[in-house]
Amino acid sequence: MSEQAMIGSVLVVGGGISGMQAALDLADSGYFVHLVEKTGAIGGAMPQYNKVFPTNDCAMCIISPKLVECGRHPNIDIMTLTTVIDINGGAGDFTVRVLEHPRYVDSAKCIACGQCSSRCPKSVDDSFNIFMAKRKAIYIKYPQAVPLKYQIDPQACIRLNEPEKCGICAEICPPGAIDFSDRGQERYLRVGAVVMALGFQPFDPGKTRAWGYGLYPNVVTSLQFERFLSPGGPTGGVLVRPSDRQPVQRIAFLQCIGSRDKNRCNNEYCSTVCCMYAIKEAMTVKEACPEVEVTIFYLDMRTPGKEFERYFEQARTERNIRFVRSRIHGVEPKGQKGDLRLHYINAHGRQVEETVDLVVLSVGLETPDAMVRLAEKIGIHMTPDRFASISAFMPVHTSLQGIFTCGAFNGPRDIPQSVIGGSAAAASVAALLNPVRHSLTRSLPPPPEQDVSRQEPRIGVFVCHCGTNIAGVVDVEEVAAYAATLPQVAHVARNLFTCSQDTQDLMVQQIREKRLNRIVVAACTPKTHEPLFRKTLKSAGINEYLIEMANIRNQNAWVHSQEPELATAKAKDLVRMAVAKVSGQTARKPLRISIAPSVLVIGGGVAGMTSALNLAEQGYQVYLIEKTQQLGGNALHLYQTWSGEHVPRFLRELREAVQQHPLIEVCYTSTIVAAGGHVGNFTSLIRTGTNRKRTIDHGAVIIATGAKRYIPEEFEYGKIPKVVASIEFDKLHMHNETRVANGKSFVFIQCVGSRNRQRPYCSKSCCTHSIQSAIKLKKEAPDRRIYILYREIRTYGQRERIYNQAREMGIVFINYEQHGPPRIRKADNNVLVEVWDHVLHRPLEIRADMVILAAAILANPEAVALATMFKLPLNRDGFFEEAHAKLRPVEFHVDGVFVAGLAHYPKPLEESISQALAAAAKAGRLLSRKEIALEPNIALVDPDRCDDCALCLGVCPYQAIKLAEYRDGEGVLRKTVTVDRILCKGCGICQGTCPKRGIDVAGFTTAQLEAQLDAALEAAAPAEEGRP
Amino acid sequence: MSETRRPRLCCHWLHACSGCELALLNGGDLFLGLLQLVDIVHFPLLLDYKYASGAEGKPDLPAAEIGLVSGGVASKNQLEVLRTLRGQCRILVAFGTCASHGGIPALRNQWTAEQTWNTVFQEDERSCSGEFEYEKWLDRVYAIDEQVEVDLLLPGCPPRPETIVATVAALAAGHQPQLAEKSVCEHCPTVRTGTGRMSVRRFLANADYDPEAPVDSMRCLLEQGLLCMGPVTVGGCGGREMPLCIRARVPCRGCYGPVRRQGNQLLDLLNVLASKGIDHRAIVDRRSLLRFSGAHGLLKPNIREG
Amino acid sequence: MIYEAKVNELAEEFGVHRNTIRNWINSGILPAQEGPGRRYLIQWEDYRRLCDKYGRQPRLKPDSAAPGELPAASHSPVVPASTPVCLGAKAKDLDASPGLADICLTCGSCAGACPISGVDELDPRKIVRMAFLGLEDEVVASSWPWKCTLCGKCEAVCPMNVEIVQLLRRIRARCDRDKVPAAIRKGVVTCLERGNNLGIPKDDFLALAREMGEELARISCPGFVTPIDVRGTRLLVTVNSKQPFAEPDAMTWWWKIFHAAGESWTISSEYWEGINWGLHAGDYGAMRTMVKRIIDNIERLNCTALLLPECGHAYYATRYALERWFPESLQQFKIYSVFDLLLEYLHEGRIRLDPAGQTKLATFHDSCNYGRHSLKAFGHGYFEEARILTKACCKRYVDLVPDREENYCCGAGGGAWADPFGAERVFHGRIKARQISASGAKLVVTSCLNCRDQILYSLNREFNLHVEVQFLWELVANALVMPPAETREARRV
Amino acid sequence: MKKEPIIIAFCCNWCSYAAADLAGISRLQYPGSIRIIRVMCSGMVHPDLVLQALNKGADGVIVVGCHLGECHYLKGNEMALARAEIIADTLEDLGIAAERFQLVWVSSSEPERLVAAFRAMSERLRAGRTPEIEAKEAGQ
Repeated sequence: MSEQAMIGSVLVVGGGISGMQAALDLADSGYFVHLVEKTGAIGGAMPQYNKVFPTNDCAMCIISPKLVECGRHPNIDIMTLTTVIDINGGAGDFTVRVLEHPRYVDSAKCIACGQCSSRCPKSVDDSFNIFMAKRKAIYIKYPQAVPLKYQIDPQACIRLNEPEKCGICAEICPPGAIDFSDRGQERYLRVGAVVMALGFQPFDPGKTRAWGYGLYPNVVTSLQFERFLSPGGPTGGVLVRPSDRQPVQRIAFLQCIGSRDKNRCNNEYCSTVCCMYAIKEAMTVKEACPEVEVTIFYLDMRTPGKEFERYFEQARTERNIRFVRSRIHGVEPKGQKGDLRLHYINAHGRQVEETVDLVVLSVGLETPDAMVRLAEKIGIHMTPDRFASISAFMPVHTSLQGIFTCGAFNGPRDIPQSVIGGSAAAASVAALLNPVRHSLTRSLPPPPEQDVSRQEPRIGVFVCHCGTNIAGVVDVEEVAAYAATLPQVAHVARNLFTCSQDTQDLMVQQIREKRLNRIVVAACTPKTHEPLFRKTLKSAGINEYLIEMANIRNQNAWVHSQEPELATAKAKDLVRMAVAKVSGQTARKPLRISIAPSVLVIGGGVAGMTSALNLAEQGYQVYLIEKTQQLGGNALHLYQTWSGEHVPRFLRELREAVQQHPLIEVCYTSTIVAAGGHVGNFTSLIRTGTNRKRTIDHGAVIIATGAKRYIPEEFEYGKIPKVVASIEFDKLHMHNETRVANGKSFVFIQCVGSRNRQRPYCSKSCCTHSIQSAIKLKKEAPDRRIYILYREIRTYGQRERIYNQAREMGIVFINYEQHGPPRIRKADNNVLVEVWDHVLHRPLEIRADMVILAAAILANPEAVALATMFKLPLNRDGFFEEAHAKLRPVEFHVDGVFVAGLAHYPKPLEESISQALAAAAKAGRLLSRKEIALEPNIALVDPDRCDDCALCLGVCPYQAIKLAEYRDGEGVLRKTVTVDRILCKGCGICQGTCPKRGIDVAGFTTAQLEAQLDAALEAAAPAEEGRP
Repeated sequence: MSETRRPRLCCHWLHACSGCELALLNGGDLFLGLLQLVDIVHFPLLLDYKYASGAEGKPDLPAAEIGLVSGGVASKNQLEVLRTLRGQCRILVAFGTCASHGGIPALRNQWTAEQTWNTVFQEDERSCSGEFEYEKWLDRVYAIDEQVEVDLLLPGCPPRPETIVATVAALAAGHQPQLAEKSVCEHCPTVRTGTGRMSVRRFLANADYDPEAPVDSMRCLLEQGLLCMGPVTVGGCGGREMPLCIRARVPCRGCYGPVRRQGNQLLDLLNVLASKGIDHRAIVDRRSLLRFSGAHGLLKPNIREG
Repeated sequence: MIYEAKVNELAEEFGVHRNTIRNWINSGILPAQEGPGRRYLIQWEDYRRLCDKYGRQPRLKPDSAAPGELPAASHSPVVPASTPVCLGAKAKDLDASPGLADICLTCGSCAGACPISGVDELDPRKIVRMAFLGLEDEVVASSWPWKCTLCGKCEAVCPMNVEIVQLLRRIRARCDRDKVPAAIRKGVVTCLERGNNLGIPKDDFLALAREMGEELARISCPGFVTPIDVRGTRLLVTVNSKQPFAEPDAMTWWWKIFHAAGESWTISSEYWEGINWGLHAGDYGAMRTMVKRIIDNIERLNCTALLLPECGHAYYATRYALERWFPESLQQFKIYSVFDLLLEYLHEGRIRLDPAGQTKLATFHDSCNYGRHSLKAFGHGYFEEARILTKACCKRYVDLVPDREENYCCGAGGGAWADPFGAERVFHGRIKARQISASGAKLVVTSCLNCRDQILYSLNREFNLHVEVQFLWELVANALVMPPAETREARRV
Repeated sequence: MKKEPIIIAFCCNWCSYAAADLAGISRLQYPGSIRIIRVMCSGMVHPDLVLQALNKGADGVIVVGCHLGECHYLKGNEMALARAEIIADTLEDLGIAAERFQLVWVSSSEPERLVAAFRAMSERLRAGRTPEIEAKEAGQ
């Protein structure tokens, strides 16, 4: 296809977190996005969750700003209630036929006042709450939905089923938005590429009676349980038994419901996320009610992700959650009162019968049939597990060129992997459509900002009900009335959900009408929602920084939920403090800086090369820094991916592509010795192999420095030559060395150096790796006896297939968790391995020709130096710590620096490649803008107070403060303290040091903190003296 | 009262050493010039004027437009005089560091009045014996703004003569006096880089400098590790010129009191040291950093020692 | 240490009835002395042995054991634990197909589902594991294959579809014949030698059949004559030798139904036995021979359909053998299950049922062979049919929980009723007994002779159930509305 | 009945402020007289602010930062630690009970730890170890 004919817009199918991420990255990278969502609002499954693991953030809170961002983006066209019928054409120019189903409510007119819903006479089970609560026939999917427009459920609506009847909503709708004649329509979209983020559905355990789902009310799915735990859920977050609303005392989680099962369903794969979400839900319960007994019945706890193992350990040791390794065959009722009986065999082979109040079925993920059909119709290849068939080397490419996939449609995965996938798909699209970047995007200039610096503060206070989250505890009317009495407060309003789209519009209107110039939002936490409100201020034409949030939800209503009077009084205090602070708020201008259109990629492994190649394809200059003499990194030791793809061939092709690309300059035997600058304009000093130094200017950095392998100290490694580490074994195996070639008996030992006290993390890829090696050995000679000694087999996702395959081939798996690690000793010509069997509880003895140790993956020790240079954090295990484990998995708090591959955490090749593409997407998104605006949350010098004593210079961790010389009016040479606006990160250490209040972080000036303090202590009686 | 009448100046001392008054006199010609601008109605150093008790046993002090009060308040009698002065003067100026922040006498706030009494007047062999009528002490030494409302602080130990005269002149003319608001560092010409050695040298240690070279080539004394109080002390000792101690190449002792009126020289300096990673416990007798500003409750008897 | 307990506490602990505990005490399984306050004094060791025997986690521990610490798992019955098992020393051959053991995840679902896992160390997961690790000799030598009732609950819950029942049948087949429980072994031999399991002579049987027919004609079915060796009839019906031997009246329930439905049927004078203990003994040769005899009868008598009433396993074994060894004969005649036939009568209006006479709360117990096994082997389990028929005969009906595929075995399947492991059989049945009591049913209907006998004669007594147990066809026969004679005649033509 | 002690908590934006949010999400409960002032870093808090709070009527002040080595700004919490020492010494000089000030490390994922610190300080202060009592005790 010629470049001229390509279309600069993209279709993203699926409005879940993965699709949203793809849409945002693409829209910010210069492509117009049609975001198609089959339900009435975007968000996917995440809004239904209570919290996310392992950060325990509130799910709604972290996704809400992204929802609004999608909703507001000028280059994202959200099409809800829309399904894709067909896709024709080819990469660069597709024609997509979509069907917009009728909403029966005119989105342009609906003001989401909710009167329709409150008057609608028809109640139906609410699918958002998994049928545990009711909603009306005219409804919004959830209170923070984007777009916040009502929709009519045509199955439930009385009028739509019986013309002449009802129609109340149409009669009372203030803007007359109801349209019963809405027929929906087919539309054709022309796009250059398609991203399929079709998502998943939870497994329906009601398909079999065994678990009692649908039969006994106290058997719920994990998703229902999320709703029970959620403050917005059917019980308002209070945990009670569905049968009798009595408190819950004993809970059992049953794992692998609808996963790893080819009997009761046909889902052989592992759903990847259930172990972690079960732990999360269990911890949530234990946090709220430590006396509740919680047991998780499992087969293998699969917690291979970053910080997951610690989470698991914390659950077990600190939270007293009981983990029982036994899969529960079924649930039976006990008595008439709703109790449930579980019968199982414990680790010792004894029968145990337990009674619990509540059984939570940890249901797996599967692709909805409709999505499978769509994929088939379009011609996308699917795996036997009914997920999109992808290559590990191209983890977001479908079998059709120009059509990409991400999220759980690519196989069961958690939120960060879905977010990474969304970004990775965006990067791949951006590379494809680079010639037509910016051809269809539009930019809407914000309204002109009025100068309020000389105006007296006119403060607007917006008190949020947050549904019942705040209003259920705090008397919001009283708080609002009180706010009106505070000095300088010119306007007070109350809103059901201040963060909803319609309230934002209302705020804009009120700011303009009442000429407000300072805003206080008394709602939730600024950490998640301030950026949202800042945009609102911007659209209202006042400076976005003239806002302060009073955190009356997280830090008030929720922590004093039993003391409404106290909470109301405290809410008033918090509002008073916010008002006091905001009146000292000043307008700030973001700093605009131009961007160097080049990227420094550190590390020439697969992750680094993938990022480099994608960015070069996106048209950016790339400097790829490799410390050795060849590209390839750890992948040089790999033979095949879990799905059997040949790594050396892929590596050779990737290497050639990188070396041949005109925009990539590879610096071999090079290391970074110093780095300076900031987002958009970094300057790094490279030392090359010839010990020459060279300076490179670049706009962004991708860190892909890989990891190291653990050299075992256990299992007689290094003492018995037949005991080797897996990477060594692979080499021997590849060359068919005699020890391997003649070997008849092989023992693999898992978790060598991982998941112990020293390294409490899982190295993630070793189970898969050992099983692959074992299968290969067995295939070569079926009479070989192969044993894998493990603690937990963690073949997550569709990798479970190779675990099943290995067992079918007769490979023996022995769990050594219960009886302790195996003992190794030399015996004649081979190695004697002693281990106890976990089922028979008897000692086993294996004469092995070789023992292969699955050694841990360690953080690269060189990361420390790099972290210091770029001012990046490392986690406790020495891996780079991303900005947010869930939603910002490749970014840092330091702008312009991204991470990918093993430098972030041990992971298999396909995840490294995904992450590398995601990092490239983020870098590309940054560079696609000619200039960027930096947050002006920086220290400012008050010339009236600063006397250039220079005390602040040395304390600044970023060397952002300098003394500049100038001549004063009398020609005397003077010095003055200046702050580099780009280097400064706004920590305020200078502010804490200065004895004269000569330097303050904007938005947190000492005067403002003092004002807050005074407001907080207004009612407190001062000590008997004026000063102590 | 004729319209041409000059504003009256009342100058009184409380718990003071008369250094401030002498500084004014040291102004020489400047002082003489001042006489053209104000009528001095009360000035104990110049005029041996006894203020007898008035009608109701109150001190008999003349009314004035401008009152300069040096010294802090340490006795009941002084307090009574101060209150009278406040009543008689339209503008009351805390004259010198003692009046503004307690000054040297307030060092005794580290002990209770009783402890001081016993130490000085009972235990010390050199103390006078015999029967004397002592003034009745207050519990501690107060800055005058702790007891009455004060319109202006004119700190310094003593204040610079030029500044005193200029201040009175400005007040007499009805202007806002121009006083230093920034710290000693403002006019300190030493070389500062923002970094420095991470230890504290003894206060008496000499600074490193080339005696031949001008001061502006000398390294900042604090950065040299000398406990210079410049950054936490309000400037003015050198006028718009180099601070006096720096001129002598010794560290600032903090005699003008805190740079912010509410500031705490001890806390601020320790904070600076702490921020720079210096162990503040290396300082012997940290409380001596409040040697000029021990009023306002910043120095208190150490109850643990007591 | 002495463990002091009341009978009901022990019953609660072991999930059995007080009677069972008393039986254990009386029989010496649980040595105990009567103590004060109706308590029994039990030596800790005896208590622990009992726990071991029934695979229960001891509720109490001796003071010396640290709290929460589990006592070490007791030893394998065959090889002492200290001797390591040498893996790979001997090639395994029991699990030729991976589906029999290799694909096991060792998840424990099967063991959790098995009502007697842990009893004498029996544990389906362990058996699978031992087969997998090449320890089949130990399994074969153990008593496990005979304590297991082959109920298939384990297999039904296995996420990997490990064919555990098939594996156990193979293990049974492997056993030395002298290890096969005597009753089963003898039954097979007798059947092969003398035509039926109990060796009833032909003349005795024919005379009895005739007599019973005459009596039936007299009481309720005027004109009834027992059809023996009637050629050209539609249906060949087999007989369970236990009935002519022990309760001949029971045969006539079916005869009454046939009479009412106007069925054209016959019994063979030779090889009339329906029981096929070749299945239980793991003796496939015997199983084949017995089925071949039935085929010969059909061919000889020129019938077009076959019914094996009375017992779940007979239908299963015969149909299984037909499909496996004689698929061509299934082209020639149809094999009916009792449900198919009764439902056919009902739907075609050949019989009419009146539930008015049966007012007890009834429930249906699914036999493993008609249920789970048929579902797995033939793709259809007889669940709904049984309920339609039962409800047609009873006014009040309640389901057991769980039932259908998830139903618990009565405890006597797989030949266990005839085996010498009575205590285990009763223990196995404790869950069935609990299910029945929990349902509140007073009438248990079943379609298998074993199930009926176990519930009626064993569980009823052991667990004080006080329930009536009827065969499904007994229930139908009792609810029959007998049509006028001419209707029957008309239909027969 | 004793009044709930008023406590000012200077919470770092990156750790304890987030932990305080999480405490809400987890519905942990703590005394209602604690007032959180959000700062960007514990290193932002000038000791003077702590003293001011105590002077202006707060019964206690708590500064909460990230665990050492986990500072979002590399070393701000080390500053806070150094400052805490001088604050402690100053309180001693002023005869103010040491319990009235505390520096605590809490990560963003440790709401329980934060709440425990809040509760502990509140209980300590409520137990009445006010400076006045302290003075009396010392005097005896």
